Amino acid sequence: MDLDEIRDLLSIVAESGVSEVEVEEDEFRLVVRKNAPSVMMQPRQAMPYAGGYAPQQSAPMPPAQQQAAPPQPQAPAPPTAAGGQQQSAPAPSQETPAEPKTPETEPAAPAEDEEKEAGAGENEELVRAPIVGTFYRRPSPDDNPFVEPGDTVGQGDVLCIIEAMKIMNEIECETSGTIKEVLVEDEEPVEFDQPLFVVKTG
Amino acid sequence: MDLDEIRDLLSIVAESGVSEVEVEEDEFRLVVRKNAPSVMMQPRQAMPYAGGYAPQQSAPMPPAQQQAAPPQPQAPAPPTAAGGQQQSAPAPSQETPAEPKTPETEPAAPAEDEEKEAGAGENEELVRAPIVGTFYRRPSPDDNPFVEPGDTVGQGDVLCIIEAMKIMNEIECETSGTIKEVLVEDEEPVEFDQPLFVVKTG
Amino acid sequence: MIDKVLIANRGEIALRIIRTCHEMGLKTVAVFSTADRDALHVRFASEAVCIGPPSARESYLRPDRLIAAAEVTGADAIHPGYGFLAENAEFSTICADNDIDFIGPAGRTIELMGNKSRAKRTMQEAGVPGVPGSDGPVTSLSEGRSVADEIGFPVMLKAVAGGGGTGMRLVREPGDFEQQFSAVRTEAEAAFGNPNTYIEKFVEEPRHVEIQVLGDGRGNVIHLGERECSIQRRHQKLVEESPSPIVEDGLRERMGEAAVNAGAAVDYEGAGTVEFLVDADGNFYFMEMNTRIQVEHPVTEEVIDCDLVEQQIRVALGEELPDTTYAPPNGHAIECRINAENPFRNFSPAPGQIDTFHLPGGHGVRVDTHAYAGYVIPPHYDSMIAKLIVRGDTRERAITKMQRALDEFVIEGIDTTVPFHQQLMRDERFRDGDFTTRFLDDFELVGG
Amino acid sequence: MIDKVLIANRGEIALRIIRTCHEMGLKTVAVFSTADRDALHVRFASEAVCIGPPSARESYLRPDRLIAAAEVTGADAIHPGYGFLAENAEFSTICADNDIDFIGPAGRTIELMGNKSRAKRTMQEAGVPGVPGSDGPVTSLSEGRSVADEIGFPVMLKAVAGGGGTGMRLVREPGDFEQQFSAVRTEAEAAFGNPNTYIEKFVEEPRHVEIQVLGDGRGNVIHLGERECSIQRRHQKLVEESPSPIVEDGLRERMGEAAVNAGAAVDYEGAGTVEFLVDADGNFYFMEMNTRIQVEHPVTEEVIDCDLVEQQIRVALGEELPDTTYAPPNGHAIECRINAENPFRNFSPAPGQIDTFHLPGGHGVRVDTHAYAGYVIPPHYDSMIAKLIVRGDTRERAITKMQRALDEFVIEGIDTTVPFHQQLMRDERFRDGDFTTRFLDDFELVGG
Repeated sequence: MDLDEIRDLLSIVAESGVSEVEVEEDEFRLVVRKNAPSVMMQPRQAMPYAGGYAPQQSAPMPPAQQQAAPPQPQAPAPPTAAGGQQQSAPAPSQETPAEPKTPETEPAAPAEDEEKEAGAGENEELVRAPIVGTFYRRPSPDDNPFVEPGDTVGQGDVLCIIEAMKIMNEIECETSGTIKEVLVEDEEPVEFDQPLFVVKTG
Repeated sequence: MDLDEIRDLLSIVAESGVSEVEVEEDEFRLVVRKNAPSVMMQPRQAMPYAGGYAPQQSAPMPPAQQQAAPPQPQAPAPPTAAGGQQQSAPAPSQETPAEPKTPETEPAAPAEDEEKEAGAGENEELVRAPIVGTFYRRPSPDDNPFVEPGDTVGQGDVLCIIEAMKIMNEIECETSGTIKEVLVEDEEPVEFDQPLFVVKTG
Repeated sequence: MIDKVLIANRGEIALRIIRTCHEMGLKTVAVFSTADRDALHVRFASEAVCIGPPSARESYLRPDRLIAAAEVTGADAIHPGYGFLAENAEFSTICADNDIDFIGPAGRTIELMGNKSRAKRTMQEAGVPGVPGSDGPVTSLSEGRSVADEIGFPVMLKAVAGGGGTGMRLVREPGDFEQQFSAVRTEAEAAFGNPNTYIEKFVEEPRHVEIQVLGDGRGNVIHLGERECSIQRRHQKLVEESPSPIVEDGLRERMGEAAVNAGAAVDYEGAGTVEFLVDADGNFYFMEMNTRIQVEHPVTEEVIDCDLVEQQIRVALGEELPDTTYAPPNGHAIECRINAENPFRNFSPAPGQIDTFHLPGGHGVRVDTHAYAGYVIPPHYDSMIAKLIVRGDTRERAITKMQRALDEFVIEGIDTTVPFHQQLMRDERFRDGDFTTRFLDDFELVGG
Repeated sequence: MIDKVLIANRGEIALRIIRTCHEMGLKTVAVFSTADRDALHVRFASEAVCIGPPSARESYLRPDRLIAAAEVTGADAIHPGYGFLAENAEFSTICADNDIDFIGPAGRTIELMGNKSRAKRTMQEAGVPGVPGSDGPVTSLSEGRSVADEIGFPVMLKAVAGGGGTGMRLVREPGDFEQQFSAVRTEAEAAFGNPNTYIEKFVEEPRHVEIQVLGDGRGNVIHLGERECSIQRRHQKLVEESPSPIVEDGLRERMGEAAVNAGAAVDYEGAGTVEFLVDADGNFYFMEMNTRIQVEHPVTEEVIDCDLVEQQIRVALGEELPDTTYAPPNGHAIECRINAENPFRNFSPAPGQIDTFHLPGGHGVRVDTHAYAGYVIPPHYDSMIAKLIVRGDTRERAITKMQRALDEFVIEGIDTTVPFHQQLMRDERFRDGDFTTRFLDDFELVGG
C-alpha cells in the first residue's frame, strides 16, 4: 500500500462514521482509529440573520474546514439553543451551499492561522468586506453595477460601495483578474470579513 | 519506509481527522496517535478514602480498560475538584499500581458489559466483595487466617468474613484453584464490588 | 451530635444535601451503585462507598447495605433525600436501632402517614378533613340521600366494585339523586354482581396545593406557605410554584393552620408536606402527608429565603425551630422539572449521553442538577436531570424569567422536556393561573 | 422607544445584558470580533454581526463599526457594558448624533467625570469632598504649615516631580513638619532639580467603598447602598461585597447622601458609581465617579433584589426611578472574580481551552459567565472568565457558602484564581473584615 492509497483510505474512514478500520494484506497491516466523539459546547458556526443577511453565513462548514476548527462531534448537527430565538433564523439558509468564512490571518489570532482560503478554488481569491455596512453594487440606483461576472478587474478598481454611518466607502480591488461570482445581493447588509466577490486570478 | 514517507504519512494523518494509525509492513511497524482534546467532565475513577480504604481503589485504569470506558482525555491526569476536599485523599494511593475495578456484569448495566475481568491475568479470577462492610481474614482475632497465598481452595470454602450491621457474613469461594494474592488488609472496610482475592484457576 | 452525614440517595438531591452539609461544616458520605460511579455526588462528597449493582433494589433500596456503609465510614446520621427509602418506616427504625440519626420523622410517624385510611382518620380527629363522603357503602336510598345532603351537592356515586369510569355517576342536583342512585346500583349489580355504592363529595376544579411544614418532634410545628403543584401528567408533577396563584392570604392562613394542626397531631419531627385538594370555592381537603423533603422544595426556599435541608438537619440536631411566625412569600418562584424524556413522543424516557450542557444564569435563576457535559444518564433510575428554578417579583415576571432561562438552557445529545416547558410558559391559561389538576389532559403540544 | 438593543461588548457582561433585554421583551444584537465567533453572546443574541479582527482597537473599540452594525440591524439603542467604549464621551455623543439611544449618561457627563481635577472640583462644589490638600505646590514653610494645620495631621508631603516612593514623606506630628518639609524639598531638588512640593491628607487605613446610584437625567437620583472593594491587587479588584463590614447604618446614610448629591450635581442619567476612600475614623473622600455599570454590580443586585441593567434600560426609556427611599440590604453578598490567571505565578494570564467546567449551584449561588466546556479563552481580551456571587443571611454565612461554592467550581484545562479565593476565604483578617486596600500587599499565598 502506498501513501496515496493510505490517503484515500483515511478519507474514506473519515467520512464513513466508523471508528476503527484494520486492513491486513500479505505482510502489510494498517489500523486506523478515529476518536470517539468528543464532548463540548458546540458554538454556532455562523449566526442566523433576522435582517436578511447573506445566506453564505449560516451554513455548516464543509468538511475541509473542520480540521482546523476546535474539536467537534464528528457528525456536526447544527447546534440549536434549547430556546426559541434560533427559530428567528431564516431556515433555508441552513440548506444553502456555502462559502465558508475565512478569518483574517492576522498574527494576533494564532488559533485561526491555519485556516486556508477555503471556498475560493485554485487561482481564485475572495474579496471580503473590510467593514460592516450596507453593500451596493452600483454608484447610484440608476447606474450599472461597478462589476459583473466576467469583467476583468485590476488593482485599485472599485468593486462596490459599503455604506456605514451615512458614508459611502468605495471598496477597491487589491488584485487583478476576472470577476467570477458576486456573493451578496445589492443593498444587503454585510458584516466584517464577509466574502463579497470571487476573483479568478493568474 | 523512509523518513520522507513517514513525514508524508504524518501530515496525512494530521489532516485526516482520525486519531490513530498503525502500519505494519514486513519488519516495520509504525503507530501514529493524535491527541484528541476531548472535552468532558472527568469523573473521578475511584474515590479517596479518608478512612484508610484499600489503595487499589484510587489508581487510574490501565489502558486496556480505557477502550470501553466513556471518552477520556488520553493522558488521564487524575481530576481534582477545584476545592480542597480532595486533599483529604491519601496521596500515596494515587501512585500505587492498581487492581482496576470490574463492575458486576449484570444485564441491567449494558454500558459496562464490555469491560473484561481486567486485573486478573489469564486463568485468574478476582473474588469481589458482595456487600459493604468490614473485612476479616480470621474467624476470630486469635485464629489463623481462613486462607493464605498458596492455599488450595475449592467451591464453598470460606475465604473471609465481611461484617455488616453486626452480622458476620462468611464469604465463600465460588470457584476452585489457588489463592494467589490477598488484596485487602485485615479489618479494613471494603465496599461493594471491591476485589478481595486473586485466585489462580485451571 | 452529628459530624458526618451519609446521603442514602443519588442524583441532584444527593448533591444538594452535600452542599448544605458542607456549608454547615459537616462531613459527607456518598453511596453509589456501580452505575453511578461517575456521578457528581460521588465526586463532591468527603467520602464515597459503592453499595451494590445498578438495580436500586440491590443498592439504594437496601437498608442493610446503607447501614453497613454508615458503619464502615463512621457516619452518625443518614439523610434519605426523597424517593428510595425516604418514606420507609422500617428504615427509619433500623437507623434508630443502630444509633444512627435518621434525618426525618420516627418510623411510627412514617408508618401512620403511609397508611391512607389511618392517616385520614388521624387528620380528621385533628380537625383536618379529607374529601367528605359516606363511611363505606350506603345501603339504602334514604341513607344515601341524607349523606349527600350532609356533605352537599355535587356528589359522586361510586360503586365499590367499579373502576375505570364504570359505576360512577356525578349528581349535581338533589332532585336527580334518587334516579342516579338506583341507576348506579343497577349498573354495578349487572356489571360486577355487587350493587354496593358509596358517596363522595365531588371536588370541582381541583387544585393540588401543598403546605410545607417543619416540626421539632416536641410539639412545635410551623408552616412555610404553600406550593402549587396542579401541573401534573399522570400524577407526576412537572411544574411547581410558590405562592399558588389561587391562594389568597386568608386561604393561606387557614390551610397553614390546618397543616400545622396535622403536624402537631403526630408530634411531627423534620420537614414534611401536607397535600390538599382545593376546590373552586377555596375549600380544601387533606389528601396525604409526605414525610420527607419534596422534589419541589426549592420554590419555597426561594420565596422564603431559607434552606430547608439545613432546617431538617437542625431539627435532627435538636435545635429550636427558626421562628414560629410565618413570613409571607417574597416574590414568586417557579420550578420546571427537566427530564430526559421526549415530550413529543408521549414523554418516553431518553437516557443517553449529554454532549453539550449550558446552564442558564443571572439574577433569580437557580439550577439544581447532577448532570454535566459528558454525563451518561443511566437507564436504571428516574429521568429527572435538572430542576430549573426562577424567582421574580411577580408571577408574570417569574414566567418571563423562566422563558428566558429555558431559552438559554442548552442540552444536546438527548431529548428533554425543555420544549414542553417553553410551550407551557406561553400558554394563556397557564399564564392566567387558570388551571386545575386536569390541565395537561387537554394541553396540546405543537411540533416535535 | 427601544425595540432592539445592540450590545457593544463581549464576555459575561454581553451575555448578562442580553438576558435582561430578553426578559424585557427587547431584541438584541451581538457584535463580535473574529476571535469571538464561538462566544456565547453571539449564540444567544437575536442577531449577531462580525465587526472586525481580534484586536479590540479594530473591533470593540471602533465607534464607526458599532454604529454601522446598529444601522444595518436596525438597533435603536446601544448598551456599552463596562470597559471598551463604556466611558468614552465621544461614543455617547456619536450615538446621540445618529439617533441611537446610548444606555448611559450624555457625553458631557462622561467627559466631566473622566477629567479627574474637573470632577473633583465639581464634587467639591456639590459638597462632596475629595482627599484634602494644598491647591498645587506650596512654596514656603509657613504656607505649608498653615495648609497642614488646616487639613489636619497626619499629612503626606509629595514632591511634584517625585514618584515611586522618592520625594514622599509622611508627617504624623506638627512638631516634625518643619524638618520634614525642608528635607523633602532638598531631596526633590537634588533628585529631580525641582523642590516643589504639595501637601495631602494622609488617609489612614484606607478602604475602597463605592456607592451605587441611579439617576433619571431629570434631577432625580437615588442610591442603592455600598460595595466594599478594598481587596485589590495592583488596583484590580478581586473580591467585592455588599454591605461593607465597616460601614454602619449612619455612615451608609451619609455616604449615600453625598453620592446622591454628586449625581444630582451633574443631573446624572443612568447607573453610576461614586467611589470613596474611607479612613479608620469613618471619614470618606471622593475618588471618582464611574459612569457605567460596574463589574461588581451583582452584589448590589443580590442584597437589594433588583436588576441594575433593567434599571439602566428603564431610565433610557424615560421611565421613573423605582423608589426614592433606599431599602437596607437584605443579607450579605460576596463576589469572587474568577480569572484565567495563575495565582501562584504572580497572577500571570493563562489563556487556553477549558476542558471541564462545572458550575456550583444551589440556593444563594449565582454564576455570571460566558465560558463553557470546550471554550477557548482568546488571548486578546481580559482574563475574567466568571463571576461567582453568593448571598447569605450574614457575612459569615456568605463566606461559608462562598467556600462551598469555590470547592464545587471545577475548571480544568487552564489555571484560575479559584485557589487564591479559597485561601482568602480562610484568612482570619479577611473573615474579621479587618483589611484595607493594602491587604493583598502582604497576603501570602500558600502552595502552588
